[in-house]
Amino acid sequence: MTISLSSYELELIKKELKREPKEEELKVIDALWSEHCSYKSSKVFLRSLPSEGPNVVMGIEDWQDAGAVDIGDGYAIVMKVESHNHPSAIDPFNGAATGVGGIIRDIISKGARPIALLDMIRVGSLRHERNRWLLKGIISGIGFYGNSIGVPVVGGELSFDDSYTDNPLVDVACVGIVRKDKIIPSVVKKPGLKLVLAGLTGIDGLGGASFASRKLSGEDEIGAVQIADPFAGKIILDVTLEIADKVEAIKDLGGGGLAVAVTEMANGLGAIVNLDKVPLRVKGMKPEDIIISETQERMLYAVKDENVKEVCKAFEYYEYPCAVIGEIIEEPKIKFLYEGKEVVSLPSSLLLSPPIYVWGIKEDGEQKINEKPNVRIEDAIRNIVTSEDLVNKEWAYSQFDYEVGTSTVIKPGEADSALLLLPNGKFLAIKGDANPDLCVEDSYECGKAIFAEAYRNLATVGARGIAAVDHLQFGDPKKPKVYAKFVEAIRGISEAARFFNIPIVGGKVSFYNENSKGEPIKPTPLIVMAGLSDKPFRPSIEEGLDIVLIGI
Amino acid sequence: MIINKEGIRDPEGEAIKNYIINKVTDKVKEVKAGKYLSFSVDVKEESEAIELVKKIAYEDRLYNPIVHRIIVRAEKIENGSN
Amino acid sequence: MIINKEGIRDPEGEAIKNYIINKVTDKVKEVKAGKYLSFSVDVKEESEAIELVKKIAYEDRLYNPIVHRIIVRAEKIENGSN
Amino acid sequence: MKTAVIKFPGTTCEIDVLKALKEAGVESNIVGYKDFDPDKFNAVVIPGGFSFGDYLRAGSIAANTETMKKIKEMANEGKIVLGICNGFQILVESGLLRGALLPNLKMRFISKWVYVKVVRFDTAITKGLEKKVLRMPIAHAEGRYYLDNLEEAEKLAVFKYSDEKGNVKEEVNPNGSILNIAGIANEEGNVIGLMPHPERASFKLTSPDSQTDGLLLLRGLRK
Ligand SMILES: Nc1ncnc2c1ncn2[C@@H]1O[C@H](COP(=O)(O)OP(=O)(O)O)[C@@H](O)[C@H]1O
Repeated sequence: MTISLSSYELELIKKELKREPKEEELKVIDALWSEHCSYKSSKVFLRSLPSEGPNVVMGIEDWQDAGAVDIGDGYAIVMKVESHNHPSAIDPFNGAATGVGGIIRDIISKGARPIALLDMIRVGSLRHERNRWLLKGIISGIGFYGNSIGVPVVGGELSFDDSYTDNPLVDVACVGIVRKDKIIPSVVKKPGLKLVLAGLTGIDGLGGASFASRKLSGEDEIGAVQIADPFAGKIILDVTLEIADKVEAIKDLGGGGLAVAVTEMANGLGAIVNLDKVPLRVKGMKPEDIIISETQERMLYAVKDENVKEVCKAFEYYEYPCAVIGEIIEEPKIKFLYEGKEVVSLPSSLLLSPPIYVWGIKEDGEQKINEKPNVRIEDAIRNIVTSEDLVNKEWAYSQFDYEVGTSTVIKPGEADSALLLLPNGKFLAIKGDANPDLCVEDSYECGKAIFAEAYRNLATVGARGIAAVDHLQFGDPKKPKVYAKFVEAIRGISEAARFFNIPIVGGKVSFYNENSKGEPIKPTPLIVMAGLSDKPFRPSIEEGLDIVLIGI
Repeated sequence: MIINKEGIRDPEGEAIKNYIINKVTDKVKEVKAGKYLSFSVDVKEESEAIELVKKIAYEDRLYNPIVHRIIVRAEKIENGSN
Repeated sequence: MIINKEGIRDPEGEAIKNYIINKVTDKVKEVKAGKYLSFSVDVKEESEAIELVKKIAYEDRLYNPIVHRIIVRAEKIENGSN
Repeated sequence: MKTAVIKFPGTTCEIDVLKALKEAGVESNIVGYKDFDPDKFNAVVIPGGFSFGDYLRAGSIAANTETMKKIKEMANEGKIVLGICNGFQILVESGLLRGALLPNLKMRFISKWVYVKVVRFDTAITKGLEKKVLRMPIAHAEGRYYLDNLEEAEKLAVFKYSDEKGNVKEEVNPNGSILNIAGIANEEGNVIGLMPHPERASFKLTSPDSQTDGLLLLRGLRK
């Protein structure tokens, strides 16, 4: 496995530590400082997004967790968006499926019950065999996980562009519901809590975080393959919601495995983890592999001593592994022990404060296209109606169980946004939107446009937007033209969010999306917006209705 | 036969072992689940059949070489081999 | 190996044949898809392994006798057989 | 006496079924599969989902549990056993109902609203039913009912995929089941399994045409 730390970063580490880091320690730092986990190339700009508002119950802590918004009557919704682009490029079925698993664990780690999923898929043209293979795998993977775990996939996007040929975009979003006073944090506030880990650790997904933070190399990426096990995911979901009352903090194990989960959960405090206590799937794993393995379907809980038994008992019922692996400590150090020896001992502060980068920016010198293209109207219409983007998407959404939960009022294919009945009797609208073609030309306008589009889509089912999450997907941030698009898109999104007065309660950044020739994908920022309505709405189209067009 | 490579987990095999087999015997050490495809091929030699099936499996992506490995075996039947 | 009995449609095998294989060769006459389960069994003799696996397969309904038939084969490995 | 709604690991529809049973006026409880005491109930519903991940085959691992042995006893005593979707698959895998549920002919998961024609009125949930054609959603990957004896299948059939008017024809068969079968019951009519989800057709707000055909069936469990 390769380490992605730069020589500058290595120097920095030595200076901080005043010693040479051990091999194992380097891997831990590499995971925490990966772009995927640390947002080192994006943080500065992300801070400009408006994330506050009177209805925000839980804002974004370091852009890691799902945000929560008040929806009245004692309830809050929790929402989050994620992508699984690189894993889906090498194994579309498992890549997409584990993406769903990951986003669901983000929601349940807040103690919320997931009630709806969206999937936004972008692949190259279906004229190519390989893209058809990718799309088939992606859709069935999403269905496999979403259906098995019992969360309805209620909407999404499916579109095609050859810039995604080697690097499909697989974005999934999830909304959950929770009693406002029962939201569980991901971080602890005091030492002494026990660290409880559920699930087996294996050698799959070794080095995934750093894999997602660099270009696809095309070589054997076997370590990065993660197999989806929705059955285990369902046990994690059921048990987590059952024991939510008995734990102080919950953290999903995602990119960077235990290294990242433990460090972020300690949040500046320290932790001791005894690697011998970690339940393993395969014998003879090396300690550093246990630390950074990204095996799916694991969860970390911070638990008071007196509740540990009850937490593990709940997992035992399902014959699911659960173990106390360590403890939160006062001393601000993250320590991993193996066979009595300390293999890692690093200051929390070092791990939590990677260098922050602002890369060079170069505006696209090319002329923006302002003149009207000269196309015959007949050709234009033919092109539009035969476009892969606009065909009926039933093939995709009929593979998803969109009815489970018996709350889906407006189903896929019925309107521009899904509508769900909430436990407080209100209705939740949700939709995701992107517009890569516009972003290529003007990513600032695009940022504004996609926000407005999401807002309009909610309006078509009678709902008013209340919160959004964003997902920013670009090529290599060190390329000035790519980075310029990124910065401009954020500016556009920020401005629109302020204009509509809708807080951005979470998000995600995915860089290094390129094809095999090293060309970036079209810039693809994406907005997922949730809205509320007091009344149900059902479109009904009959003969004799007038058509009204608003706008110029 | 298409199965997951060594080291890549196999949740189906694990579940069959844990929830069915372990309840009746402790002699089974591992269960692996995979896909079985049998091809009736109209060729003379077994080796030829194996070559053809391997080629199809690889070129037409009957499996994903990053995740799976395949086992190809041939057997003569009346008018072909599998 | 668990496969459908003769006469019961196997859409997966059919699809693989019609949409994938037939495009590249006409030598493949039939494709059948099924499930492959491999058991590492801790017993001395191959025949014993086969008996055990057959018994498990039948008693614990690893297959449904109404629609499936099974093929069981054994092979010695270092410390067990499959 | 009450109805038990069994939750296996991987079951996903237990809460929906409970909600719908309430709506239908049936007293019921969700019961974890290890905690099930058959003497406390006079009916049991096995809801949909993916019990044990549906590994091996849909319903096959759940069919092997102690819980199913208890349910078999209940069935023998004449108590009502209803399997919905995965529940139907479990009933078939455990031998409580005859036949098999094979992967859909289209080889993929299919989620859509369908019509079914009721063809037997001597079962616990179709007794006295006035409406003959019901609308309910299906959502499954392994729902192709198969039995090697057509005559027997015809006798067991309770629901058949049909069009809106009740015509049973090949074009409306979503999964390739023999005789368009969507659900069957044993001869006595106390063990019933069906692929469509009545609990998802039990609420006005979430049914496409505000019909609640599912409730008509679930009311059969009211005692
Ligand atoms: N990948 C997908 N998964 C689930 N639903 C989808 C997907 N793609 C599209 N849909 C649904 O299909 C319908 C039509 O989609 P689309 O034509 O893309 O509409 P829009 O232009 O409003 O995004 C919508 O209800 C949308 O939610």
